[in-house]
Amino acid sequence: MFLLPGLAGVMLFYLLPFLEVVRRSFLQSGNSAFVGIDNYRAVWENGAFVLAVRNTFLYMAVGVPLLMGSSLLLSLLLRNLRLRRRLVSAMLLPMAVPAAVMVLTLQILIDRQGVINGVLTKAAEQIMVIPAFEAIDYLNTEWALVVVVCSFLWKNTGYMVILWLAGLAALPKEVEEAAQVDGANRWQNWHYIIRPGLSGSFFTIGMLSVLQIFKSYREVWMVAGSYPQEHIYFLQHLLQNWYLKLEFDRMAALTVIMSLVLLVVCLCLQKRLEQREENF
Amino acid sequence: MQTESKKKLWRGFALFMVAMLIMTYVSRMVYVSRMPRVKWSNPMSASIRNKITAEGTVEAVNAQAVIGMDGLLVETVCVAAGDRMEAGTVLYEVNREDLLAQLSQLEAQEQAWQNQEQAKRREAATNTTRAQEDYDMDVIELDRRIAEETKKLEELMEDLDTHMFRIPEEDASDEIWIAWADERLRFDREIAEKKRMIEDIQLEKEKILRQADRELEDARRAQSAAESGLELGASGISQVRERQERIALLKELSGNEGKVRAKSAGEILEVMMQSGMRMGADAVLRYADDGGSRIFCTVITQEQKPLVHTGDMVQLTFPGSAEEVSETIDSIVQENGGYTVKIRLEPGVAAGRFEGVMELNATSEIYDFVVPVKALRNDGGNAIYVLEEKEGILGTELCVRSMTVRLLDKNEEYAAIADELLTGDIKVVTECDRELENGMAVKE
Amino acid sequence: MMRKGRVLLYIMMCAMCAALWGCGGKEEEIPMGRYADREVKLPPGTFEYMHPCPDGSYYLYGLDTELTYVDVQGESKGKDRNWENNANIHVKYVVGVSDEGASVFAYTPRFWNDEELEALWIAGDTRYLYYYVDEKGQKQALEPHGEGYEKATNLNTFAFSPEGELYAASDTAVYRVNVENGEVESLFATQEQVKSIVFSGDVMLAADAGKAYFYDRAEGKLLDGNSTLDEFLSSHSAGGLVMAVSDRNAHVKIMEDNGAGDAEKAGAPDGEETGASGTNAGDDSKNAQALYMACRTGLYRYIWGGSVIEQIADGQMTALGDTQRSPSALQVLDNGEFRVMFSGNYMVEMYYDETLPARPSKELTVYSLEENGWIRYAGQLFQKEHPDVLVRYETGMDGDNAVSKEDALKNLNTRLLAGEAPDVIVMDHMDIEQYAGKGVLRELDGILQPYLDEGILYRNIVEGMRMTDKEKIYSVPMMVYLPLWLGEEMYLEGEQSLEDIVAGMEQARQKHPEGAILYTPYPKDVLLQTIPVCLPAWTKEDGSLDVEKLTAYYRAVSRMWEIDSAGFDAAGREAWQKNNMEWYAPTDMDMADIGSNYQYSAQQNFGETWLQLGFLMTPQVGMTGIHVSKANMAADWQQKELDDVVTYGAYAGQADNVYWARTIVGLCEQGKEPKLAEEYMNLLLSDPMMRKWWLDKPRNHSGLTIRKDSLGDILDINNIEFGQTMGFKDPTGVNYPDFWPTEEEKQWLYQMMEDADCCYRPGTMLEECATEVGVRVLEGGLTPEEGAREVERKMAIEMEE
Amino acid sequence: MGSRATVPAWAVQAYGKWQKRRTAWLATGICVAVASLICAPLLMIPGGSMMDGAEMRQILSPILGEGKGFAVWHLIPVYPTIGHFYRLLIESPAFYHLFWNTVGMTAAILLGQLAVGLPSAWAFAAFRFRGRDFLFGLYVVLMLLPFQVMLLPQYIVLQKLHLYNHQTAVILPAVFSTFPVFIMYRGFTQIETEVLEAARLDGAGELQIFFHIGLPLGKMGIQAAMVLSFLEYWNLVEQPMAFLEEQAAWPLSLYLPQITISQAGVAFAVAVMVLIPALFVFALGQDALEEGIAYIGVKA
Repeated sequence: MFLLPGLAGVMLFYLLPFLEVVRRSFLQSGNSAFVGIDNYRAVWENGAFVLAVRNTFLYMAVGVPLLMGSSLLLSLLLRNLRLRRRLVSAMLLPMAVPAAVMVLTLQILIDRQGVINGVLTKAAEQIMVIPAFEAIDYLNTEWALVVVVCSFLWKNTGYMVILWLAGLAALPKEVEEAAQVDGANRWQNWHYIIRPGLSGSFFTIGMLSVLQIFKSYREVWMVAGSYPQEHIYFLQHLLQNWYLKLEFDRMAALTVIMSLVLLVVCLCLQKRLEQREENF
Repeated sequence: MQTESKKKLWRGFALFMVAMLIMTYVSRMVYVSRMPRVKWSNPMSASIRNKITAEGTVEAVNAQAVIGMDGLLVETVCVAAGDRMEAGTVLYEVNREDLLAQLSQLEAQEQAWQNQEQAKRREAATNTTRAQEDYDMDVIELDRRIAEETKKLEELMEDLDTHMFRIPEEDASDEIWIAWADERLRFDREIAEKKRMIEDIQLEKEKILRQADRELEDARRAQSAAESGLELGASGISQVRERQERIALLKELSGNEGKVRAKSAGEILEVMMQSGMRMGADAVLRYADDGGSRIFCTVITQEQKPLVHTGDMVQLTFPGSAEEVSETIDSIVQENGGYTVKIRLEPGVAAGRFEGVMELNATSEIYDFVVPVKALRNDGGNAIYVLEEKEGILGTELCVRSMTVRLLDKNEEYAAIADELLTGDIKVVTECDRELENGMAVKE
Repeated sequence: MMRKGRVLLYIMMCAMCAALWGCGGKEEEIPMGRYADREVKLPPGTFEYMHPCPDGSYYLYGLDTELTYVDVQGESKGKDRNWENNANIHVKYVVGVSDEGASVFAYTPRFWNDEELEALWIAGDTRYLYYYVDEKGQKQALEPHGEGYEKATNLNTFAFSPEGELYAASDTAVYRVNVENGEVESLFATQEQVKSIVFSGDVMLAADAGKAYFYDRAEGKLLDGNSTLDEFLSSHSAGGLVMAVSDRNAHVKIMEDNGAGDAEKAGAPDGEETGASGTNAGDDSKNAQALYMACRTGLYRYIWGGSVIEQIADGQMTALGDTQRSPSALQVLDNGEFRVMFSGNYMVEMYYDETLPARPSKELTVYSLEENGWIRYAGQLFQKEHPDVLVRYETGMDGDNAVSKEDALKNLNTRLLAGEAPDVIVMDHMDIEQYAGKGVLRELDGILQPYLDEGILYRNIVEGMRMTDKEKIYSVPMMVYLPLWLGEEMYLEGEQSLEDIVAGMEQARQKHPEGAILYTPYPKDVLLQTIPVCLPAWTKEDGSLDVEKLTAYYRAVSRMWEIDSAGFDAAGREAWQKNNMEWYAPTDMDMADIGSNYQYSAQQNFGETWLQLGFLMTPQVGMTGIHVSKANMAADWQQKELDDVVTYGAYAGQADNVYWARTIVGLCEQGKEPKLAEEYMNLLLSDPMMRKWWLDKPRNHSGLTIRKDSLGDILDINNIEFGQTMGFKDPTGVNYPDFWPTEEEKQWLYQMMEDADCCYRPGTMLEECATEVGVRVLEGGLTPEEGAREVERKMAIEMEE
Repeated sequence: MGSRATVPAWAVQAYGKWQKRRTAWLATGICVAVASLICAPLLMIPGGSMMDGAEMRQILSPILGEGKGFAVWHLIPVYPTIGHFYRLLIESPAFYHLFWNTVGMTAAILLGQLAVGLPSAWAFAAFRFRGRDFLFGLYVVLMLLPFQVMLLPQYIVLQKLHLYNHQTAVILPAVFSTFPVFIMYRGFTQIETEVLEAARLDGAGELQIFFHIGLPLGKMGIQAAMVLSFLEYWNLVEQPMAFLEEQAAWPLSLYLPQITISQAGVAFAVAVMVLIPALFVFALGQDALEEGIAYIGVKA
């Protein structure tokens, strides 16, 4: 009853379109002929797909834990600070910056002749007395992924801190206090009280991190274009390029694969979490 | 503390939003006030009254010449081609010494000739008188003889009469009769003879008189010839005449101090002498007489051509004179890249003018789309701005769009344009209070 | 609870689906019924106006045509009440006719040369003369006079009331005119010239371009205005607006502007579809007192006192919308039909046809990534030629706000995939092979065949567009550019290959160790100038990248750049760039146009010798541009020791006979109006359209038309249309003819066109990639080999996809 | 235990306090450092917004491929100018138009999400029905689906609903987005099921429970969701670009979606103007968040 209005809208604007995607994944893009699983096969056998999946996984494998870890750490630190609000606001700011401006800022910083290289060169010359610091072409070398991850962290840390803080705030303070009174140390406190209390949030924030990874694509694209350095060629690039090439059929197939994977992961995670919660 | 800062925040936020709202209006106002204001009109269907102005030249149809004073030395030329001359304008001066020398020489010749002529005339007169005298004497002589014979005749007649009265009696003898008769016969013979004599004399008189008369006449003729100089022959006479005329001319000239003056008004077209030159008998100066007629010539461009037709009424003015005439175009001829228009002017018109300006008020055909010429711009082509509605960020706005058009015709005020897309209800921007650019938002 | 939830869920889903398809179903159905028109055959003569009589008969009259009566049966009874065609009359301006056939009109005397008239004309006094012909044909001069009437006033509009009274309007007032003695009585002042007058009972409604005036003839006073009508008039009067009432004798209360009941009554049909309310028009006209108005945008009905004016016929779909004509009279017939007279001897009857769809069923959509004036123009022209078709021209990337090309393409693809393909796509900067391969584009062989058979188009250019894998032509460029270089004869002459140019540059560098040779400070420019002639050679038969060729290319251009850079130090180049920065910086789409760059080439050249690579774009301006350029160079370079005469020629890169295709048009397979799209294509390929080639100047770069005769026309100096448009023929215009291409040059150009068979289409992935990497190669970041490999790597991903 | 006994109680206390304070200081230090690191690049924005075009061009010329060396950035412009702000705030009514569009759209979306997402989240949290897990998983997956894939089918749906090219085309899908449901759900799960059971046993209606227990307890989740949603939609680019053809309906994020160097100054100014309301929202949102937490604390 509470769900219905929302569900109706979700169906209309998300599920129905998604079903359309599923349908199209079995059709040929030009003439809508039924081609069975040809599209899936085409995706599976695609070299670019392999590359993109690898990159995306790498990105996620690096980005998500880093983001979650760093933001959790920060939120734990922030939790009882008086400056909390200001600091969190400050950390949130990158999210509010228009993408275009953010991209411009990034470009200024990380260009081969950009500010960072400039600073590093100068630092190398003056402080470390290393005569020739080779300027790094961040976007056109292996550094690209580092750059992408860094900017991802930069932009999303505040976001995640908010979520962690919300989760932390929901923890019953008395338990913690009681534990402290009982002389539990920091680690014990974390291990026995905070961590279990956050396990729900853990799932949420993990998912949202993945979501943010997907969303960070636009900036990557704006900085590096449709065909970036091969380490930052993600599934989104593939999708986008397929879209531009009218290969909606493959795109749909890829989406279905992706969502299936996601659904499975998601359900498993949820199951586990719930089991744990129940156990706890 | 907490609530207070919160209140402050809310207040700040509200303040910011209000400021944004106010600024919204401010920027709108600024935007609108900076928007060019335009006026527009629909293109009209109209004809264009085109004022075609062309400068041209005035040429005289026939030029006149001033004949040089043959053999005279030009001292100074006082005019140049293109000069205006009035009657009495000094055209040139001749060398007066030369002139006087020539004059005196001529006069001497004339004098000599006169003297000779007089002698001839006197002789002829004497001859005539003599012939007359001969004639008169012959007449007198013959008349006397005639009178003599006539007297004798009358005497004979009287004798006869008397004889007749002495007619014998009837019975007179035959001898008497015969004697009488014989007598009478003698008388008759004598009378007849006398009459014949008189006739002879009269014939002779006639003959003599005729001859005398002829002689007299000859003498007279000779005299008159002498007096009139007939005996010089045609060339001789003209020579004399010429000389006399020349003398008169030279005299007049010297009286004018050697200045040759124009006889009528006109303009000098060509001067063919220079000082120090001895003139021949040909023209030294050509001029257009004011009384003659002229032709106005001008060249119009290809664009003007369609508006100008033979027979069109044009206004002609001539710089420097107040004259203004209406004439019709006589001919339009295509000549190297342009069209030469010729207009023959009435005699006396445009006297003394070399340049003229033709003005033609040509009314074109009716064009479908005529806009004020202000609406026309040139940006590498002829274009107009048309008013359109544009969907922009601020919703529907009026904006101007540049439209390239063909220019068919224009005058100072209006321009006729053409383009496949033109329609009668297109809004053509005619006025704006600042420079427009394609796509610029404007207000009416 | 759970079960209930699930059932509900299913119900919801079903409902959603139903709603969705229901929605779709509704969308399909176009409401039927709208007003259509049929032309009325008019009696011989040239008629401009019509006077409707209440019984359905009407009078026709024109400026110089006799009054003709057409009775209810539609039979013309001409000339029974005629007026004298006075030889002394030059133009009859305005005429009014009464129901009985009395008429009044204004004229100007014929004698144009009459000095007096001329003087009047010059003085702006174009006063009309008037006369009146009564119903029996008795003519008498009418000399308006009276208080409040100035002699100089012109009466432009006349109307007889049902009783036969004559009303007239000048541009400042409305008068009542006594036809017997010409006495004029000023009734009320108006803001503008009243254009139409109608009578409804005692009330006379006079309308100018922005206001409606109601005058009570019985009371003799001006009544309150009506804001609804005023608003309508001010927005619809352009191009002529005519009015008629359904019943002239009914005295209605017009003024009740705020009558709530009326407003409601009139408001109801407003919300409905146009067609639906149109159905009622006939019935309503019998019982409701209404004012009808016809103008360009359509036929409107206003129920007296209401607050809405409803459109009952759309101008776009009837003869009313014809922009060449304007309505001059409207007659309301008893059967709900209307007669509309147009100036220009044209009359239609508008009738309600239930079988016609209410909206224009035909819509031709034209799409291009960037605004293209030529295509826009063609759309407008097409719409003018097909009044029933609405041409929508859509551009993906708007000039003001930079929607990126990818985003624009994404939106286009969305539409294509959703089955809402435009009918015509301008394929510039799009991947034609991709779209053709996906079956988006229609093959054009059939359409183009007649053109090719008759030799109208350059076959080689059209054939250059043949797709390799499908062996069909899917798109055709309307214009092309040809590669051209401009430089000193000593180093280069005639046709050149890229190697020759490099060699020429070496030579020049040896002779002049200092100064720039190439004509740009930007490495990107060098690429832009050379990639087009090389790019087509980089793809192997199987579609893969020919790395060797690419490496060779990078070697050649980096050598060029090296040679050029040897002439001055980095600081010099930087200074040059700084100089240029303000108003010239290369962008993706910018390209070196030899013809139009000449203005600043002279000022900006940095060294003693120079070379310019570019493309010939606008034929005559381009060619003349070269001449002007040559002249400028020669003049400007004298002090800089120009070695030899400046000359120019074609150049080839790794590919020969390259042409740069632009305004590439393709038709969509899925387009909704294939026939119209075909016609549109034919319009594009027609000579009149091609002659407008100069409209195609997104950045002032139009090309050489692929239609042979049009190209000839364009290069014809006497082409009056071009001359008039470009201002050549205008005395104030620039005097180009001095630099016009010579006959020899024209032939050379035609020959180049004949030879060009290798198509370069900008905007491919490969090009973007090669340019991006190329800049790095030229700047020394990469070696040519590395660069080529980098491109290969990126392209490999693309190929894989 | 014994060792502890040797230390006087006050010392232990003092040490504990000191340790606490030290930790606090340390934590503050770290957080401030991180926050400033995060904000550092943003400091370029105000500087950029007041930087003269020529200066910017000059210092960035290496990036533009027009010079050697490295780009630098002046945090405080050498030639500061308010020209960009003047151009933006005084001369560009379009900016305001889009600004209000954004404000309106964001507000509508947030309100809609509250109205729709809140009950959904509650439903997921408070009721256990069949398929709940699957449905929830679906929600998550739908949330994660990249927009590119959804673009086409959403377009078709919107087209069918006659919403295309209308602001609702952006608002409606956003309102029904599963993202806030997901976050708010997390907030509600903190509520112990026993509390609900107890309330139900007490005969409280579902609505009552929702309003009296759910809402107050889930408040921070709601707040977080709102702040995050705000962030999300305040700078929405892709949806409006795809669904809004008419420029008049665009949000501010499309004002300058791509920046050329000549526009950079104005773009920075736009960024500043965009950041200001965002700051307010953060502060106010957090305020509310605090309050909510405090409220919960009191209740609990």
